[in-house]
Amino acid sequence: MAQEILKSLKAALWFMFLTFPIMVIKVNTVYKTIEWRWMNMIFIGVGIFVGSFIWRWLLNRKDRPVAKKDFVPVSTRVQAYLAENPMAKRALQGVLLAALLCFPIFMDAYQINIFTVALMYIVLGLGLNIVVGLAGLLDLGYVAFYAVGAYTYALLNTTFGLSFWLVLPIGGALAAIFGILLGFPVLRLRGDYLAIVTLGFGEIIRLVLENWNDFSHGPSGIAGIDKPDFFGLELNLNQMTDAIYYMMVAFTIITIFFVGRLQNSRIGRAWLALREDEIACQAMGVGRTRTKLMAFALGATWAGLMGVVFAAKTTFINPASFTFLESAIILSIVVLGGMGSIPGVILGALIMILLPEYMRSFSEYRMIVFGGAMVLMMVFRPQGLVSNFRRKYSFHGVDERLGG
Amino acid sequence: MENILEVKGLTMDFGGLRAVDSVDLYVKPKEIVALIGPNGAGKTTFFNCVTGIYTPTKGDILVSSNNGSAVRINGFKPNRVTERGLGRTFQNIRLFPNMTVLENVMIGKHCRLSAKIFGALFRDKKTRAEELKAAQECYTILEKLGLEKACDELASNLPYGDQRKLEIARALATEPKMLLLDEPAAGMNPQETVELTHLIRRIRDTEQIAILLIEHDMKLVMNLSERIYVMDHGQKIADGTPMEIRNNPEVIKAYLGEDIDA
Amino acid sequence: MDYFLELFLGGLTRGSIYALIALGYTMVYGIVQLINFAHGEIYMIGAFTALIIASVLTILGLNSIAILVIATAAAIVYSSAYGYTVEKIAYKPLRNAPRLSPLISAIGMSIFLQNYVLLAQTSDFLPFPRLIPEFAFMEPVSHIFSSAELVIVSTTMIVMVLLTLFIKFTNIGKAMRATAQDKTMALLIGIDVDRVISVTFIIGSSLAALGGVLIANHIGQINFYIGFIAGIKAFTAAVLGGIGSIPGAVLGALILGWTESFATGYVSSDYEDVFAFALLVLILIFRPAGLLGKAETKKV
Amino acid sequence: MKKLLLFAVLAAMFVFAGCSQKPKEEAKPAEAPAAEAAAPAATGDVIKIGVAGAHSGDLASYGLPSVKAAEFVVKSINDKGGLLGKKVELVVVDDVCKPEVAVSSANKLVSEHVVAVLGHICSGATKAAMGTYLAAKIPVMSPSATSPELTKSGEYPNFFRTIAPDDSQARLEIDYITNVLKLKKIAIIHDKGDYGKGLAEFAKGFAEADKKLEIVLYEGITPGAVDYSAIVQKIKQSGAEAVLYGGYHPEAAKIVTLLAKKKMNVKFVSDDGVKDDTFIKVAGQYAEGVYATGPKDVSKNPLAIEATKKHKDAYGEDPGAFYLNAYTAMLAITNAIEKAGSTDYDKLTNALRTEDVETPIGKIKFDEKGDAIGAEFSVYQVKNGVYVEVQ
Repeated sequence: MAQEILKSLKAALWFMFLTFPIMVIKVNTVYKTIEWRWMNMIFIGVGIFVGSFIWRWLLNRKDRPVAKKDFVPVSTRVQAYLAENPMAKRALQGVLLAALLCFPIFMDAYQINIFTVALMYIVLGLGLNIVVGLAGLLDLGYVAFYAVGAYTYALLNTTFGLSFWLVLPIGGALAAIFGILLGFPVLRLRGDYLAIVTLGFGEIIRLVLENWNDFSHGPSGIAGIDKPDFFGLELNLNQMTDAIYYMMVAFTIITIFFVGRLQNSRIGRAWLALREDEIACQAMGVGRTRTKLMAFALGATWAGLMGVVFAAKTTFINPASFTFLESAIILSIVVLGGMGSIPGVILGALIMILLPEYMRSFSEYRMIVFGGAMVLMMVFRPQGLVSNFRRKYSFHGVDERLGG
Repeated sequence: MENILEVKGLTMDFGGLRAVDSVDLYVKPKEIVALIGPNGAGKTTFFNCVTGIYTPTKGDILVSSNNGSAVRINGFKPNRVTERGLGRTFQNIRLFPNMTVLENVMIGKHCRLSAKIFGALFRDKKTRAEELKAAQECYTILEKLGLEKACDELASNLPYGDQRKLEIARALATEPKMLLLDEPAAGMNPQETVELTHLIRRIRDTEQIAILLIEHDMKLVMNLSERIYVMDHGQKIADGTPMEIRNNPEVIKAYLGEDIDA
Repeated sequence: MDYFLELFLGGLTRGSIYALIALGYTMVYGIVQLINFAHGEIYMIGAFTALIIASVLTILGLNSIAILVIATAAAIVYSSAYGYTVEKIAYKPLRNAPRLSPLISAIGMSIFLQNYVLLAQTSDFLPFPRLIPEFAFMEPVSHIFSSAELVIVSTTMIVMVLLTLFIKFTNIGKAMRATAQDKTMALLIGIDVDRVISVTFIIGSSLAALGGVLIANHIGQINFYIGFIAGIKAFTAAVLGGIGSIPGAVLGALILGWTESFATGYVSSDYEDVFAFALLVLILIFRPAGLLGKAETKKV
Repeated sequence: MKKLLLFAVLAAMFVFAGCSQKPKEEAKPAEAPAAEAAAPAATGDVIKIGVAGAHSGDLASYGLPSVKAAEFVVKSINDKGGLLGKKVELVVVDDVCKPEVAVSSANKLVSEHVVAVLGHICSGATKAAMGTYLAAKIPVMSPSATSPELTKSGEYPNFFRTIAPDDSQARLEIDYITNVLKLKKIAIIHDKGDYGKGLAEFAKGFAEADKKLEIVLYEGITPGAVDYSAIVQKIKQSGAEAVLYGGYHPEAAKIVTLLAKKKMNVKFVSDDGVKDDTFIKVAGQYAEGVYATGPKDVSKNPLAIEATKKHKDAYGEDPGAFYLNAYTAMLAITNAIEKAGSTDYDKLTNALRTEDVETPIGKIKFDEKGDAIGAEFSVYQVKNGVYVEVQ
């Protein structure tokens, strides 16, 4: 115990030293005055002293070798249970769906809007999950495809007056084409090189949008984009918010459905295998280029579709919405939730989007908490919240399962 | 072409180093052929050239196609080589550890299936039938190798010997005309090695395919193979029946210090 | 010709600053295969520490050479301490985690540190005192190449040489190379891998701090956000040169600096960054390991 | 699974149909906006005013001062017993200057039943959020969104601002260079941002229309880059007699410093983003002689002195960007509520357009489009380390 206290004491002292210039001294270079904020140092000292106990306790808990083999994470157990009990699964799906559908009845426009955004990020996360989680290609420029979709709708709508539903597939297709264009040159690169090239690609797209005024209206963006049209109905703002929400619910369900199917298809297996061992995968007859391009194109498609929705929802877009931070947030959703796991990505998106949103009351402390939480999450649960759960085949009932 | 695989003057250079030096080799249908030699002789490099992981510097690799004509596969990507009917395993096991055993085998089936994205998304009748057939065929392969009980396990949870077997199962799923096994018995105990010998022979008999294997376990090699090639320092130094190889002075010299009768 | 020369020297200065930051990236990557996204923030913290210490000392009335030395030393000490602590908190517990986890942790750390400085200090740009004196002998050419620029370029070159020697000849340098090649093997032959990694972070952070002080002095102002762009550019430079290679990082940084400078001078600064990234993409396509990186032989 | 999908779609349709009934019932009060927007606030004990802008991230320094300004104004009002007999309460939301976040923020403010909004800070975010406010009949007053479209397009009838739009600034700059400085060749440089590039585009348009100035260089620079020597060389090469810079002070300070170090004799004319004391502190001696346009001099306005003093007393430093504009906006809003005697949208906007109010930037009211009458620009020059009004 004494040793523990000593450790914490050391940590506290170290951090008091570390934060000294930045936390304690505040210089006003204009009036040449120095403000000494010694209270901050005391807060840091006490905070770290207490915090380091918790830190070590959590680390120990994580590393404890308690029969690691037999230990099945809760998330896996839940998933296994649901896989074995289709009735329970249906029931859960039904409850969730009912909750989603009834949500707007009890909530105000603000809540609905936040939830719509969260749903959009779920779809974006699932799209990126194809690229990163399934195919194992680290893409740091995913937001570029989102931008492609958004600008496709914004430009086609404001110049040619094309409707949302018409542009939706165009946006998706165009993003897919961009995905392939990016994919071709970078496929030979391995992990981290791919990451930096995709990051560069994302930045290039944003810079072009910023600089090419004649095409994209530059940094001042495009205003007055039409909201989506629903069967020609005249909707007021509240109704429109609800309508977009329901559209996103449908979108999300369709995406979950499709991604789930992709994951357990011939192509999905090939992606997983490619992620696990590229050479062995090729030697087993899986075409690397084709498979990777397919992942890029499909991932991009979802980003493109969401881009169109985004432009229609906000009615105004500018390049500021498509920065690297955005890519980083979507990537965090995938990693935080658990790579390759659909429930994981959903959970990740809800946490990453709703938490900062409801932390608005912290206002300026929002981002620091966000950054810190990302670090802590990774330290204590690096594999993400939900572990990937592989589908099982049972050979007496194989027909029913595969057909389902 | 009468032979299933014919390699002529295969040479592979890495920078200034010549790892394989004009090696000739052929394999006839349904034949079990071994490729032996001391460590660093260039055996695995030879395998990698044949299976498309490296593009050889010189020489020809010919594979007989379905209509009997020879196809030169130099510089083909590994997956194209596999499509041509050469399935392989790896010296250091390269399974897909986080996929189930069955899924591992189904990857082998990949190039024999045709489902596309739309098939995957909408899962039409054809796709479903194809998936079902593939799953069942893979299950059958697992049964043949005695791995069917583990079919839902993650590959990484299998014991070592079973992982080796799984690699063979996966290669079989590619529906090969010839199987290339890179040290299949490495790390196995004598009992397992004996089982493996039977297994390989059984595969040849039931599947009617040729087998080319690299192995250090001389007992297995001598028991199993019909012909043997010996490599040293990148060159082929001998070939012939097990009996001929056993008595070849060059081979004995190359293996000096190693007990080839073990 | 003058125009060309001026652009060349401008690119050289810019490249030298990228190089100081890129060295940290490349060393860390070489040893733990991690894109340390928080490295740009370490550089920013170095600049901030120097600014704070320098301002305090100015108010206390020390002479400018003493201030320069003390502020730089403080920046190096504190940046190293931050680098060391960041590694211990955000990366060390993740050493055996899936490959992407440390990356996310790094991005989180980067956001955290930015906002930490924003909250503890200010969001405004702060004027950075001019600490590097104008040398008399530079006067005739100062309109194309200033004293500060000379200091930046020569510091980078000296640092590169020293670092190369350090890694080649000292024991810890050798241990670093061994760890970079094979961590498990290094551990088996008795190298304290944790210590090697710590030292790598400390050295990388000190270089970033040096870069922070020099650049802050050159451009005269800093805020909490300067680390982000500099960090991305430096990382691009490191990849360009072949990540893991020290001369590669410097070469990549210089090429990046020149590309940007000449692109601005002869084409348009509108697309300066586009040129930089396009260059990166092209080089990686034709030389996937970067300019001086060793091509990986696939082991099968 | 197929059944599930079908069920989902059907259920969505059904509930959607059901829900579209719900807002229809609400549509009645929506037609009578007073009842919907103002009723909850009017019946409560407080009047809520929203403050929206970037309060974190790289643009926080432009948003945070407006929060402080709003707090000071509200404090003094509440100390005097409040507005219409009620306490005033602020609802502060952070939009990080991103359009999509601005929409969420706007929704948040609407759901909190604010009667007016001070914000947003960036033009882009403002444009994105305006639709939501318009539907809820909430007047919005920005201290800093200068995009001319916001007022001139007529699409945002509920928008007001206490800062002059970009085009008037650009006009002034071009006129000054042509008529007062009497120069012929200019280089227009901008920071690729919404504000800087917008301004540069206007300046370019005016110069081309006037045909009196030759634009020898028109380029954007990257904010935050470590070095600008290449662009400075290019300015030198172009033979420009003056640089017209659209953007903010950090980059301007770097460029001015480099221009001086390269011993180049060109005039530097810039905008309100540069007319900031930090610019002079950062650029030091090199700032001498720089021209910048900015709101007309208010340093002798007693309200401005009072507002600045409050900030210095509370925070020990000078207020940041757009502080006085935000202070002005807050006074204008509260004054209009007072004069209108209600928080009703029509009465409020009417009061804003008709009632003069004394503010730190002078006596103002708003024109039909929402621009402040009385908020005009002048040209300043740095002399002996301070901005002095010239002209």
